[in-house]
Amino acid sequence: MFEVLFYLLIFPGFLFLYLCSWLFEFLDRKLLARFQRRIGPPWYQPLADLIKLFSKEDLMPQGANEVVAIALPIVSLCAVLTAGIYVPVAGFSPESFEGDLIIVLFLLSIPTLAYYLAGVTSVGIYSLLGGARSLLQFFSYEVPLLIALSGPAVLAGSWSIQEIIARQSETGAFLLFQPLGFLLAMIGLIGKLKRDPLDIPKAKSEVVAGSLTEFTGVKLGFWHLVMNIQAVVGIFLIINLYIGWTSAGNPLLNISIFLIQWLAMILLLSTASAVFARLRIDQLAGLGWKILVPLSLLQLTVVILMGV
Amino acid sequence: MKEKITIPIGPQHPLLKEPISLRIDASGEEVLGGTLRLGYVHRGIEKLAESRTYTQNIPLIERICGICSHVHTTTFCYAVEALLGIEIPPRAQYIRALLCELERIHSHLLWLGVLAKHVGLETVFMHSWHDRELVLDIMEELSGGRVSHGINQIGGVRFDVDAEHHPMMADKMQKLHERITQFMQIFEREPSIKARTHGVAPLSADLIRQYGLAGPVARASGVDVDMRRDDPLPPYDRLDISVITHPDGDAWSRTYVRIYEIYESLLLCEKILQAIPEGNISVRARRKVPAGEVVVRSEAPRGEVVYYLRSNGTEYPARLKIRTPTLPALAIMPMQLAQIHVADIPVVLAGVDLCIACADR
Amino acid sequence: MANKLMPEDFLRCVSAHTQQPCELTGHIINETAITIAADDLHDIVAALMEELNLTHLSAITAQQREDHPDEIQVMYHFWQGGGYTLIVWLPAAEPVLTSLMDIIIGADFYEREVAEMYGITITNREETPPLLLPDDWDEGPPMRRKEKSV
Amino acid sequence: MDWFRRNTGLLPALIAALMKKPDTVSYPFTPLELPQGFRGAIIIDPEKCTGCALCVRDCPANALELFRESRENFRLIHFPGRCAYCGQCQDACRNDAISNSNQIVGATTDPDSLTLVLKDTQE
Repeated sequence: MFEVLFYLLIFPGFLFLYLCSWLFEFLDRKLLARFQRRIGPPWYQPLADLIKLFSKEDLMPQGANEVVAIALPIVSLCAVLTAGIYVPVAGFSPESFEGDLIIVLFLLSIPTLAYYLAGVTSVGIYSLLGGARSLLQFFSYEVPLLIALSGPAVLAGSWSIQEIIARQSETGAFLLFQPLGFLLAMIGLIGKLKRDPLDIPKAKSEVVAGSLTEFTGVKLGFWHLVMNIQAVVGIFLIINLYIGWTSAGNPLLNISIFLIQWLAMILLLSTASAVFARLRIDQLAGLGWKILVPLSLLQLTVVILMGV
Repeated sequence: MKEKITIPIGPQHPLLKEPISLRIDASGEEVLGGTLRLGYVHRGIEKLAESRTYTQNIPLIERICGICSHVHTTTFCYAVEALLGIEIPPRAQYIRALLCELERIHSHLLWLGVLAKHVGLETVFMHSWHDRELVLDIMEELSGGRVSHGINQIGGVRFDVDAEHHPMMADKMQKLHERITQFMQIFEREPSIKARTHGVAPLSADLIRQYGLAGPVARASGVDVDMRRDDPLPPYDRLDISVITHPDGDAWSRTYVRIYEIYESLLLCEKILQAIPEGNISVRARRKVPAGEVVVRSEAPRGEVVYYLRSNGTEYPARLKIRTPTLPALAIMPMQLAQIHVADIPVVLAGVDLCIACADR
Repeated sequence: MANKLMPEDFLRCVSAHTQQPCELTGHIINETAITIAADDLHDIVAALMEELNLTHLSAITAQQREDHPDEIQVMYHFWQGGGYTLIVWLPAAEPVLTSLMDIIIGADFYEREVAEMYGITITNREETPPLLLPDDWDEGPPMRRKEKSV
Repeated sequence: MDWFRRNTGLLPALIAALMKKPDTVSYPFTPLELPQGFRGAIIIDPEKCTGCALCVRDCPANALELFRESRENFRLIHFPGRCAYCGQCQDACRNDAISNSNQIVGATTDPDSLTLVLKDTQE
């Protein structure tokens, strides 16, 4: 019982994931600031933002559905945290069974649907537009993402992430076999996290803050937590599926190697967010269906031929 | 989701630096049209000007607009000097023209950042506003003020361009020249920017003529009009200006015209600095202006600004009418809103380069 | 586009479309100005546009001069290489102007501003909300008030 | 290297930005260097001021007022709250009594600092 609690609350659970999301948000904002010749926030900024949001007055727009508005952030936070449990960190994950990759993928897309629901049930044109856009975007990036992420599973011949890791330690990182899959997975991750080139649902200059326009106080704090932890878990997932894990003796070395891989991924994401301009929703849909999906299908067929 | 909705881009919106109220009616992502309401920043400058003396009016007129303040005071001073019948020393004319061009560079760089921010490129916004500091430093060294310089007075200018300003200006302008070439490369090659600006909200040349538009938006549709060349104030008739136009008049050509105008203004600044004559920088002007009427036009960063001034022999202007370039640009905006997506609204607004403080006066 | 229009053909074209005698009054510096009657304003502007291609309406200025307290002067400033102005005098009691929007769409904002600032009613155009004044403004046209602000 | 610089859009600019020091300064903690002609708080040289009120006449924001009891008794009051720091008073003054220092005028909470007696012959 005590061990379960430890897994749930401390190590791959809430506290560890929150600290990772804290570090992720700080590094992301600091890196973006340094790209833009700015000083950037101090290290404690993410915690300060959270405390500020939690102490802010929690407004509820008239006519909005209170129950749904409160339930959505909590549900998506639970979904993301449970996904965090199954994604191995430095090769270790408390629970692993055949098919946990599918569970993780499903849990990771719950926040996007919750974001759509938040937009639709909340009052106001901007939330409506933001919600509609997030659904449109969901279809154009989710299909290539799922196909790209199922590549490693096919190569390893199993749907359990631990198996995939084990397989990679024998045959070398799957990144070398399917670089295109890795690229598609990254684009899909940027779309899922609504990060900069694809932040169409929450484009500041078009729909103010998308679905979260009417959210304040604790609810908004939860939403920020969800977004950050979703980013952390998404990056862990891609690291495990494409770079795999070979244990290197003492745990300290393990943790530092994993940390370096993680930092490299954050650098990649921040550069992508600083380099590209935001697409229009119809351009993204065109890009998604005309280019990303055929590419991922091609990648899948290559992987299947390679695997057999 | 195809029923008609109205998107309020109200007085407070991340898109707007200054308050206007724009109601966009759209169905889904297609924009059908927009209605516009102004007047949130209307201070009644024309009425205020009638109860202040000519010298007191200069700081007032400088605060019509934060970005093109120098063009307003220059036009006003030329109008009063025409009524007084005095000619300001050539050195003062060149200094006024120098600051007009520096202000055009500053205004276009500011606009470049705003366009990049609206298209989603925060980094280019930060970089272009970082490079804009170079121009602001030059203006601050010359006049003590980054934006409202207070360098103009009736009869000339108050501060001189000393010998040690020249090297500082030359080196800062050289740095600016490299940065602009960098921006131009980014804007020409970056596929995501081209996707967002090419073919968006085109404006035909005869539509521009019907609305009486002059300035970068008109030049971007092929209308070859530039007040500095066609109806020049003193120093511009002695400088040759090449007017940049672009044929197809969409959001990309407006970007193209404005970026190349920064090059042109940099070149003009160098020409002015070489050709600046020696001599004093201001002439004594009487306080009471003899009765008369005058209309003066000049080229503000956004187009043609028209000043009508009537004096009745006292120290106070009898009537001052200011027509700023953003008014016709705002009139033409609903035409651009008819065939675009909701996501293109920021690009159209940035293309028009709104200066609401000018439009409302 | 900006070939300079000769003042003579400006005068010839204007006087061809009006009965009263009109002559170039040089009282505005940098402008060639002609005073015309209010009711043949519309067809003079239409004539100017076809024959001389004078389409660029820069501004519409209205004012109430101290020496003509019971009249409002409205000036239409055109531009083609140089400035050309048509001056119209209206009775201050109930000033009425015909709109030029059907031939120059650009006149819309200028007419609305002049209408609300000086209380001029402009005919043959659809009713529009005030351009710069708030909707509930009921203290009369602001530019016609006489008191001086501090 | 040249191909890289031309064809990768913003990347070279980003790398260059990473190399350089950030250019924003945290204002209240690190002092701002101001240009030589900066127009800051109004200061006066009491001996030179003759109470001719030329500056009061030219001030666009009525930030200067002169109360004259008799030929040689007068008080010149300055209202920093209304002042636009445009430097017109400095130009109007014939014997350079009033001028702009280059000291930034900070915000204030006590209302008394909003009326500044520049010169009072009785004191």
